Amino acid sequence: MTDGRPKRLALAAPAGAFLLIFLAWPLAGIVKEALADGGGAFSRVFSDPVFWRGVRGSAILGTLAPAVSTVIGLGVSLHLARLSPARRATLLTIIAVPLSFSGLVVAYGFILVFGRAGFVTMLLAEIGADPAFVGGLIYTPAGLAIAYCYYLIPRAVLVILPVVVNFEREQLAAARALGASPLRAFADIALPQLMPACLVAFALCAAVALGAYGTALALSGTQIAILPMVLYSKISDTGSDLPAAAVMSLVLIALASAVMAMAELLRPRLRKNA
Amino acid sequence: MTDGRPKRLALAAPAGAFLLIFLAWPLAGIVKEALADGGGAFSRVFSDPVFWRGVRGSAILGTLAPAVSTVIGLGVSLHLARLSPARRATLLTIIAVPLSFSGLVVAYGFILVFGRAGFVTMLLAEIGADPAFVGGLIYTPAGLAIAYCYYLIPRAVLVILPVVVNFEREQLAAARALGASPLRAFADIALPQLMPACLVAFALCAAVALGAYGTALALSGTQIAILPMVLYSKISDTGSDLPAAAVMSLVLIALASAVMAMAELLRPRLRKNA
Amino acid sequence: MSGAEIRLIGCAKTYGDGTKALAATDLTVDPGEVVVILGPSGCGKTTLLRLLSGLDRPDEGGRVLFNGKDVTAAPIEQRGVGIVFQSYALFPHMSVAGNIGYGLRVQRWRRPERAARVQEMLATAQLTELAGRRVDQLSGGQRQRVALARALAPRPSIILLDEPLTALDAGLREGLRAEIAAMIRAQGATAVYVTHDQAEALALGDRIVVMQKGAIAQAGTPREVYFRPASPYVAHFFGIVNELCGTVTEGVFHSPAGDVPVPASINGAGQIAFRPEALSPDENGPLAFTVRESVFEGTRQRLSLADPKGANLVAYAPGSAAIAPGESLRFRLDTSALLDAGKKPEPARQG
Amino acid sequence: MSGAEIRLIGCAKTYGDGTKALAATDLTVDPGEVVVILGPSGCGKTTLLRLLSGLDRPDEGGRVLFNGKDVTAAPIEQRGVGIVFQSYALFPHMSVAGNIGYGLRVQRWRRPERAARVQEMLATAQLTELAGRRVDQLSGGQRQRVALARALAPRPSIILLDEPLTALDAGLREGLRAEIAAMIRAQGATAVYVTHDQAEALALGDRIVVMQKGAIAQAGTPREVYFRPASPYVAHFFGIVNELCGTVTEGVFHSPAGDVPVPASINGAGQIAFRPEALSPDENGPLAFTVRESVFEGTRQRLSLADPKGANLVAYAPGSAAIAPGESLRFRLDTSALLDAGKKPEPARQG
Repeated sequence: MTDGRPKRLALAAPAGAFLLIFLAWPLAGIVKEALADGGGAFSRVFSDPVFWRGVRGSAILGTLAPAVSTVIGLGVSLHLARLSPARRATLLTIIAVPLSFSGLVVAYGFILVFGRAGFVTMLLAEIGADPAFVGGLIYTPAGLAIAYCYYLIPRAVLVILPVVVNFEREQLAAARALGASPLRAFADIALPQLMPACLVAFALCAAVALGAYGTALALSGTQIAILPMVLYSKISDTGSDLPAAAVMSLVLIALASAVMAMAELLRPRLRKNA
Repeated sequence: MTDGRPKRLALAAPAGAFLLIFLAWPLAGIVKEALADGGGAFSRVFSDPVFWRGVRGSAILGTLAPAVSTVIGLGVSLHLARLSPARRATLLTIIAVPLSFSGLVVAYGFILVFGRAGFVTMLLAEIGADPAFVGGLIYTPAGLAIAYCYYLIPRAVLVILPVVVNFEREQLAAARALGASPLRAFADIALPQLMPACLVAFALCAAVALGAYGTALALSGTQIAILPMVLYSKISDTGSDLPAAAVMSLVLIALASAVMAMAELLRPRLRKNA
Repeated sequence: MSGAEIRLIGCAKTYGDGTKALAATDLTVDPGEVVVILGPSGCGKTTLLRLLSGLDRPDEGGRVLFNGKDVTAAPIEQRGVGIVFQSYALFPHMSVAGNIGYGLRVQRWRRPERAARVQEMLATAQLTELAGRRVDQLSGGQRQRVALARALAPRPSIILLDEPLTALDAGLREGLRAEIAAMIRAQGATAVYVTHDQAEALALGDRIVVMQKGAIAQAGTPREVYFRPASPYVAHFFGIVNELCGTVTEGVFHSPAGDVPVPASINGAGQIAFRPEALSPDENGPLAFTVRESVFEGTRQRLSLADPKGANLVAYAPGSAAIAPGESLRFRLDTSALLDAGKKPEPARQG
Repeated sequence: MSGAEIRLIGCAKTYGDGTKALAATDLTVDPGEVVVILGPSGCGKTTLLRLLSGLDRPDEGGRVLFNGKDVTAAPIEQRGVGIVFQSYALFPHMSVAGNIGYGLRVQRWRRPERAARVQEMLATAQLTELAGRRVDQLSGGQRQRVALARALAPRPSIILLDEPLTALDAGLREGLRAEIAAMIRAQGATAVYVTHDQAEALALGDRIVVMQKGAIAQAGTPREVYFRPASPYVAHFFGIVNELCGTVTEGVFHSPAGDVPVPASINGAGQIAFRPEALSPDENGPLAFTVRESVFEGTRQRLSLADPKGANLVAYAPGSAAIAPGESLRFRLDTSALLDAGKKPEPARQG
């Protein structure tokens, strides 16, 4: 159709304004604040042992949570792909439900079930597990990682499932006709084609796990040593070190951008193989 | 392929365990807690004016934020759909970036730019706007709604764009050949087919807006009157009323489930028309 | 309403990226005529249709006239043309009747006339029983009938069809082709029908416009373009062309396969060209070829032949008796059906 | 390796939801034979192929034998069959050569033999220059050649082809069909080729097995099933059938269109059936029909005819001279080509 340039610009304008107001300005604000005292904030942050404890906690969280979520997400996707489209849609809906609940409600539910006085903790205590240890698990980065799976597994499934569904199952039959066992056919033929989707899912989950703080905050206040918590205490403390907070914000942005860049680099391969 | 039942179950098991551990148990824990004092918690919550202020704030937030996000998301999608697939992918990536940043960083950036001493606030002050009023905006439910658009517009675009891209543009040419003006063709032919996607986007954004609390918390502590904040103060206060918190959790779950149910009811029509 | 005359005068089209899709083209379509624009993809046939419909504008200097009226600058909704797309382009949120009636509603027909016309079109397109159906419940053939009924409902004087059968199964195409032709002719509209399928063009067109690389290669009746192609390109487009090298002296063509008397008109030619059906097996025929392969097609068998010099030809024989590869067979040649495409192409007849 | 004999004995297939896809079926395919399984979708032809490949198991009691060895319970990877799918099923993360060599790698061929065999298959399939390409850079025809080369590389004694040409453009199919046939026959493998396209079946098969609703309707050579169909179903499947009502007395068929002498074998019949090509225009022919429509097809024109009682027939005439609707034409009938499908169906010849 013959479309005027004005019409195109009218549609592009909101996108541009959106990018400016919501992305460029706040980012610029953070960068300005981080440099406010001439770079001194950087050395303060990088010499702060609390910061490095946060980095360590975030590294555990940002590796363990996406790894577990991606592996379970792949298994769930392989299962869903075998079902009829109608049953698959139903199960997908059920899996998507967790995403719609407030993180606060979820954290609260977790405390009630897995916390120090939680139902599961008491149950395990009866078979000899120390409730102080079990109940304390959800307040460690590793325990938090498991809690995060609540949100991350559905995300992983949403990324991996379309690729599994579009995978041409006849390729497995073709490989077997050529003499490959079912396992070998899966390893030689299916896995290499599903790998990019799994890596994208891992990166997306890692970005979410690195940035999320609501659930952690609700579970443990600011006790838990992960980067967003360190940042939160920097912002919310009275008389806080705002340039240092800005520096930590930049570190978090850099981490998220790095894993997202990895995901975006892999996406084209994902599309090609899907 | 001839697949054994054991293999199917092996794949289904993680999904079942996942649903049980992460969804059923915490939910059951919340329900049990809400009913712990024989229903008294319900009457306490429903007669609490703080609760109703939270409901009012959440209603504003949960309507305004998804409405703005859906309208802008539709405009952005219409624009993106006209571009070549390569340029569309690039712009989509840029739009998806906000989703990967920690909400805490974003909130911090917003405070730096739109807060009481923010860059934009100062800018507007020079042309006569009261900085106390402008800077206070992001601490009201309506102001918070705009801040939420940061996360919600990309989500709306991700839902609406595929439908716009798949919309058969020749239908517009066909309508015009039959005598319809470009505007009439859009209103008669395109809009009814894009509507289900817009409603799904609205519902998804509403569910997120109702449940989100991290950004609100970082922006304003617990001052802002929305339901998750009321719940948060109930949980984090010492000597808090845990059954009342459980009741509020149930209210939040019910709200999120209601809008998600709406979205799921519309999804089949979305698929059909896509 | 009867058909309008269409004239394209000096219409060229260069796209924004510099692609020259259509060279300056003149074309006249008489009122009520069914003209088929035929060519491979990228030949400019769809561009030509888009210029007629108003979906595209010609480069400066080109003019489009409907019944003498200049519509070059008129937007599509003011041209009063019916358009049928390869993809159907039906409105999925409307019923079959809703689709057919949409144009009438837009053009503000009054309710009783509208209802009557919709009923009439439903009947013509044999869709009466499907009137209330959603269009996604229809088969491909039914969808295209709805699209045609929708385009014809407001009685346009011109109807443009862009490969309407290409998306359909081969088995369906033939029947629907006949139906489309009948509906268009009953309506009396001038029709421009774009396709890449020469069988469709031969069966359907009053006139065929063969296009090649953005220009008209030949325009003529189906029998003209088939039996008197203006160029080898046109000849090959409509089917297999056999070429036999030799010399013509005194009305006789001498070749390694044998000698054949030919019309004096082709005296001096170094080769003759003809279609497979000009060659028929005949024990006493003057030409002898070796069978390289025979493919049983049911109604006939297709023979791949070689002359003593190894040139390849194709001929058909009745299917009943199998002819084995390696056999030597004699043929007679219908010299009245010689193509003279190879040697002296007529200038392309445009308009 | 030369071809293996295939025997299916009492193989039925009922799917989990109770669908009876195949009735108990016996079929023998000789070593090196190319058998085409032909039928519309849902006739059980794909089920039959899946039983052969091991993708499905027959219901209890059915047996599948390869060279006399019972493979009913053997999984697909132990049957040593090559399979070619309609969707190609190429491995997109491997090159052309990688695809072709995969089976050899799995079957632990040594590196030098493997490389030599891959080169040989690349040459046979005319893919040598594309050896390093990714398969998504290939055209449909090239992809199917890769799939065939991949299936044939490990020298299977049986090759199964499931509608290998259906996903391709009509123009490509004919050439590729000939190539596939040549490669299979060069290999000497026993081939079972499933298709719904009767032209493919007629051109390709040593024998054609026509299926109908989960059972074999007829098995025979292409000419047997075409000229001596065992049932009206088979007759109609291979093309148009003209039916003319009348009475046969003393070797003459009397009909409203005229009287024709017929073989004594059909004495007493109430109608005769024949294919369009049995009827040819002839001024002195005994049968007269009115032309209802003529469609110019280039090589010929297709006539829709009506006899005085209004029955519809189809015949072909040369394309050169246009025959107008409404004309009355006389025809002669080749009575040696009468079909006797309508009256006394032979029992389906199975195996």
